[in-house]
Amino acid sequence: MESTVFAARPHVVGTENTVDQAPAAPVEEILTTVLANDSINDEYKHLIVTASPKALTAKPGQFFHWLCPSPDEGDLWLRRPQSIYVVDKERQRLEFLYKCVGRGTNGAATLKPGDTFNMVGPLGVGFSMEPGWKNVVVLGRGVGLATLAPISQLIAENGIGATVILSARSPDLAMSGDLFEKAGAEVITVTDTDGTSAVENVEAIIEQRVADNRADAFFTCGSNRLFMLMKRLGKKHNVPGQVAMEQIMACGLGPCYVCVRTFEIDGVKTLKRVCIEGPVFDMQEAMGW
Amino acid sequence: MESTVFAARPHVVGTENTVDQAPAAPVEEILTTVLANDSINDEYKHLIVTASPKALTAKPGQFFHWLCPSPDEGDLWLRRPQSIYVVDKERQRLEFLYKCVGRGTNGAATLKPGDTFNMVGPLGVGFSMEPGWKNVVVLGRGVGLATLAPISQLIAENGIGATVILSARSPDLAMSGDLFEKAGAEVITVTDTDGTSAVENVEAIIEQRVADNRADAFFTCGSNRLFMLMKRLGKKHNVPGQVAMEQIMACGLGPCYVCVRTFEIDGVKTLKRVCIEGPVFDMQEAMGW
Amino acid sequence: MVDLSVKIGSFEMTNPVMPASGTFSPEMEQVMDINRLGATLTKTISRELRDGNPPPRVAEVECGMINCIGLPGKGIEYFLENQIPDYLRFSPPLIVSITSTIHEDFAAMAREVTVPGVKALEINISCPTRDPNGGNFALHADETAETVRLVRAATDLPIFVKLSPNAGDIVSIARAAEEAGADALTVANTILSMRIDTHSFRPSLGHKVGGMSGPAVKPIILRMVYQISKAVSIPIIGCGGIVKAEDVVEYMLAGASAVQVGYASFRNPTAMVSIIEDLEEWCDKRGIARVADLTGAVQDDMETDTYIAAAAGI
Amino acid sequence: MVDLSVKIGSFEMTNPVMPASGTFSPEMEQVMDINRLGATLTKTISRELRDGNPPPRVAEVECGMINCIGLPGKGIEYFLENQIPDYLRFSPPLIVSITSTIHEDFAAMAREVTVPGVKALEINISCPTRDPNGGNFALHADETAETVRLVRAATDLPIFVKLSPNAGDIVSIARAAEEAGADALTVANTILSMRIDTHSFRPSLGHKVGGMSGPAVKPIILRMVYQISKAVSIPIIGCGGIVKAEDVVEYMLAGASAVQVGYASFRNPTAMVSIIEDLEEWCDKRGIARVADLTGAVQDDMETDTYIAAAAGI
Ligand SMILES: Cc1cc2nc3c(=O)[nH]c(=O)nc-3n(C[C@H](O)[C@H](O)[C@H](O)COP(=O)(O)OP(=O)(O)OC[C@H]3O[C@@H](n4cnc5c(N)ncnc54)[C@H](O)[C@@H]3O)c2cc1C
Ligand SMILES: Cc1cc2nc3c(=O)[nH]c(=O)nc-3n(C[C@H](O)[C@H](O)[C@H](O)COP(=O)(O)OP(=O)(O)OC[C@H]3O[C@@H](n4cnc5c(N)ncnc54)[C@H](O)[C@@H]3O)c2cc1C
Ligand SMILES: Cc1cc2nc3c(=O)[nH]c(=O)nc-3n(C[C@H](O)[C@H](O)[C@H](O)COP(=O)(O)O)c2cc1C
Ligand SMILES: Cc1cc2nc3c(=O)[nH]c(=O)nc-3n(C[C@H](O)[C@H](O)[C@H](O)COP(=O)(O)O)c2cc1C
Ligand code: FES
Ligand code: FES
Repeated sequence: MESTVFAARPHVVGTENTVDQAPAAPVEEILTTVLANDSINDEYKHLIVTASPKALTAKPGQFFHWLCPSPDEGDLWLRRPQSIYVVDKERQRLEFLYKCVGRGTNGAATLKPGDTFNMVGPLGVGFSMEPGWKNVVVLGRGVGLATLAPISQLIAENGIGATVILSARSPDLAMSGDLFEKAGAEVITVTDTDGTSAVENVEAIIEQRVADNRADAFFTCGSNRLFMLMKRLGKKHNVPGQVAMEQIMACGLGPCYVCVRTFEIDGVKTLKRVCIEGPVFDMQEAMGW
Repeated sequence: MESTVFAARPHVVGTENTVDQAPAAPVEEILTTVLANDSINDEYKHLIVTASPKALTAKPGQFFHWLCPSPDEGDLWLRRPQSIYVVDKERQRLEFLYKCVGRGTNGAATLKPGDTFNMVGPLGVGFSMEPGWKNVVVLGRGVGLATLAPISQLIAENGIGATVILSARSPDLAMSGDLFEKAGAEVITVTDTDGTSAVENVEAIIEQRVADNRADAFFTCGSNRLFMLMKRLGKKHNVPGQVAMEQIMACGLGPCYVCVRTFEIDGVKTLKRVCIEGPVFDMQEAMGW
Repeated sequence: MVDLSVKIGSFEMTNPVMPASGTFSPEMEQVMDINRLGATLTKTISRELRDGNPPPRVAEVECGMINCIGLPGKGIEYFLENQIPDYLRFSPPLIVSITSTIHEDFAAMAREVTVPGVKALEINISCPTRDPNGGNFALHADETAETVRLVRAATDLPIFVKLSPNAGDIVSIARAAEEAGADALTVANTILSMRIDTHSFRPSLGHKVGGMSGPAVKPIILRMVYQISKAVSIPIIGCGGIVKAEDVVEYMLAGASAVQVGYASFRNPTAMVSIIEDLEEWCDKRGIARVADLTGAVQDDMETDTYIAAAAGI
Repeated sequence: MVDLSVKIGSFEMTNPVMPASGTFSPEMEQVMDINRLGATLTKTISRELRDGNPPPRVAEVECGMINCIGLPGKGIEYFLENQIPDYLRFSPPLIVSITSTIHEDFAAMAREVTVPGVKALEINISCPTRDPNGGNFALHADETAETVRLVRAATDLPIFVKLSPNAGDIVSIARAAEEAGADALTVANTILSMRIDTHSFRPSLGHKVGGMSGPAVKPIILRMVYQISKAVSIPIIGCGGIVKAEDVVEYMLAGASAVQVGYASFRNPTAMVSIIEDLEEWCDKRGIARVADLTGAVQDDMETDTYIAAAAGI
């Protein structure tokens, strides 16, 4: 019998007889095993998978490229990027928080414990903390909360204080708070339900932190409106910032130029690739989306 | 979410909310449930599935068109024809005997009890017994033994005697003998191993039946060489005959003209479609393959 | 209540779904209710008895199939006498597909099949599985125009011209057909393709090459429908790779007034009926009262500045 | 021991697998051992800095993808200074892909990129995602010939001409390229295609249309390789939908001397290495000592009589 669709023996780590062909390469295609894939609210699922040593080198803000199973009878051929939520080095696990929006993510939602799940990673440039930063402000909304979550690992490791503003439609969608609280951060949840998520309110909170000298850097993801706010405040107060961006992808590795976003550097517009030059970018250079 | 490949609700009998759109139509697409799918020797598997009332109207020599699962990562889009081996009206089951030769059949081989299996049928023109026939000779080889097997049901129902010659490479490949024996037929197994399958030997057996007036009709399937022999003897002794033929198919229903075979009628060559004008044809008109 | 009816010029259908030529016959009543269809359409008829190409006549490929049937048929006389009455047992309006390798004969055939019960003609000038240069007029604008002009003069029936995706500039062929008097364009026939069996080293088809159909060709044909709908004002019938209701929607958005389904029926013999029902449900959910309103409704006023588009939401 | 080496004219490769232009960069070293490849091939270079088309730049379709990247790049100067050295860190011979909308500039670019380390040029006259009529010379035999003639005069490097599957008669374009001095033909670029989002009613691509690649196009491109190999005597590089070793075999049987892989690397980033290893194993099992022997080895002496073929075994 002839295999009809794929290379019979892709160099996927986790398959039988896999020889790591490029041990020096930082990225690999791995077959993970699903440990859990539970709904945490109406929109999001929490995936936990086993990880290879290379996968465990993933840094906050980096992402993995998922080969999602099909939710219907058709194959999915392109991968879907998902940023890392938790890197659990101790238990050798990766965790993701994802929203079911289309075919890929709805396919991922069908995964059950024990299933194998193919992903490529870790990919991209993640968040970074500069020596000297004592307190940072983290602002996220929606799916951005998943991407920002591993910043909690960064601040814990670096002994940095943080104000974390979680914006959400309703309290049950304000995810990742627990991770930040465990890392010692002050977590403020603002919601549409009680009106606290209004830009003015969020602006006031951030201004207060700047006034209190507790804003050495800004981090944001998930809402263009909030990004614009933080960019403005960062510019106003000269606070450096980082933003994690999204774009539709193909290769995830740099060659294809599918995932470009517009940036403005010294007044000159330029395109950068989210997959390899990001997904985390300088907040003042990013143009929003 | 949008389904990407197939009609979201095909009118497949066995799916939820199925309304039979064409109750008068003799053929339907059904989701069967696999009850068993065991290897009976190195090459053949025996599939037993649940059947709908329409499927149970299948006659000997008719076939079903299987939508095989994929044995590799690629979809199978065309169906594969498989003739009916046993129609078990009492237990409402269909049985098939199939050889694993390519992607479709190797895909079918992956089916496990409890799996659903989509097939269309019953299709085509089967074997028929004419009133007045008292004794017939059945000659088959290889996969043809599966196709000929339900003749055992026909002879039992019609109280007809039969000599059944099963030709095979080795004794373990001589399938269907039990079914014919139960139907009261005389079963003669000839094999390559002991040399009894040689044409001369088979010819002698048939000639003997003709001489004994125990050959009112001939039936064959599965070997061009044996078909040629029977056709010659049929012509010589003026014995009517039926042969079940194969051809690669697409629609299985008549419109596409993929499955044509050559026939000669009164010296004029013509093409006939195996799926709807056969698969069982007049032995003297068929040209072999 | 969704109004599924559509018109291809003066040709009226209760819904936009009809079979593609060569993939349908009254024999489908074995498995389906043919009266559910928007129209019926015959296998392409030639004047003479034709055997077609040597088997194997089909090869499975990723997301589709290649066929090299080669337009077999019993000829026009047999067709008029036996097959037309067979089709007329069903209520949907009947379209007859004809072909020839000679322009004048095309017109003569059109005249001969203009008989009671036949409601439109499909002019197949695009079959890639016939002999090379055997009436594949749709590869050339002038040949296309000539055929259509002569056929136009020979019949009052609506003429649907079936184009070839193998043409380099299908838009110019479409324009030529329109100018010569076509009432609608069927876009399109199959794409010339090949498979080689890596076990036997032989072409998988008896004719070596054949025409590909199925979902694999949909993005190509859809692009052609879109391009052509910008260039002509006659209706378009989309055909290629339709296997579900959303595919019908996609073709209609691109500019098609109706669609043809071939391949899908091989996989699911009642696919056309399912697609019609799903289409109704799709429109219903979307609050679309008339499916005909989908025709050409694509919103294609895209941002053309790359910097602006690359700063926009996904 | 299988000899996997092949030659494209004077261009030697240790195995027949190289990346397709625009789907590969030295950045792939993040995940693979680039030195395993038969050759490296750059993204197509333009003279000027180009932004490319507005996003979204990719749309997933059944068995493939459509892209509308639009040949972005930092221009030839940046390329010569920064990118060539980056490619030359790896051992496989380097092919540089260039494009222009002006024949003379094409030649000038060829001259400029004829620098040490560059072992061959691929002349991209076939990108369907640039501006309309923007250098898509491969749609016309005369434009193809003119480009190749001028480039031929400008460099001594082997010239591989990348053809367009959107041409109506690709064989005549192939002949024109050969006569004008091409050393090999890359068959082929992507097929112009479209997808419309049935939720938003908008084209799925920012450029509305784009080029399809992936397994969906393989049967079409394979047919072109087969046709062209019968018509020209220069080597062919097969490109389109290769995702496994058997696909390489199929292309070589049809007449290709080497192949390019694009899409497969998006799905499995080490696909090319897997394909090379599987190809070796495939040849080994088959007792094929030299993979180069597969080129053109298709057995296509088919029975042409339908009655005889329809009486033959399957
Ligand atoms: C670096 C990066 C990290 C991400 N991390 C997360 C995460 O942690 N959790 C999470 O829920 N989502 C994350 N996303 C978004 C996630 O990739 C998309 O939701 C997913 O690809 C949609 O795939 P789909 O097949 O389900 O949807 P599709 O059916 O393909 O599309 C549904 C919608 O999602 C949009 N979409 C498609 N691809 C992308 C994409 N690559 N990025 C953003 N939107 C897309 C489509 O335009 C459409 O609006 C991330 C995206 C990027 C680029
Ligand atoms: C009416 C009919 C009844 C049949 N009944 C049986 C049966 O009871 N048991 C059984 O084992 N087989 C039967 N066959 C043969 C069976 O259909 C093929 O073995 C099967 O289609 C091969 O599919 P595949 O995908 O496994 O092989 P492929 O990979 O498609 O091909 C493998 C080999 O099988 C041949 N083949 C492909 N399609 C067909 C076909 N439709 N008919 C014959 N050969 C084909 C190919 O040419 C090739 O040589 C029957 C065929 C017909 C036409
Ligand atoms: C088996 C087969 C036979 C065909 N015969 C004809 C034909 O006789 N006349 C014609 O115009 N098109 C013919 N076609 C092309 C179809 O009408 C249609 O254009 C093509 O299959 C694309 O649609 P699909 O992807 O839905 O199958 C045939 C296609 C197939 C698969
Ligand atoms: C994202 C992407 C970018 C491409 N860019 C180029 C390019 O710059 N130059 C070129 O000649 N072809 C380009 N192509 C076409 C490929 O080189 C190749 O011809 C095509 O993808 C078919 O091969 P595949 O099916 O293996 O992907 C591109 C294809 C893709 C998918
Ligand atoms: S996805 Fe290919 S470059 Fe980013
Ligand atoms: S398989 Fe279509 S006519 Fe027989």
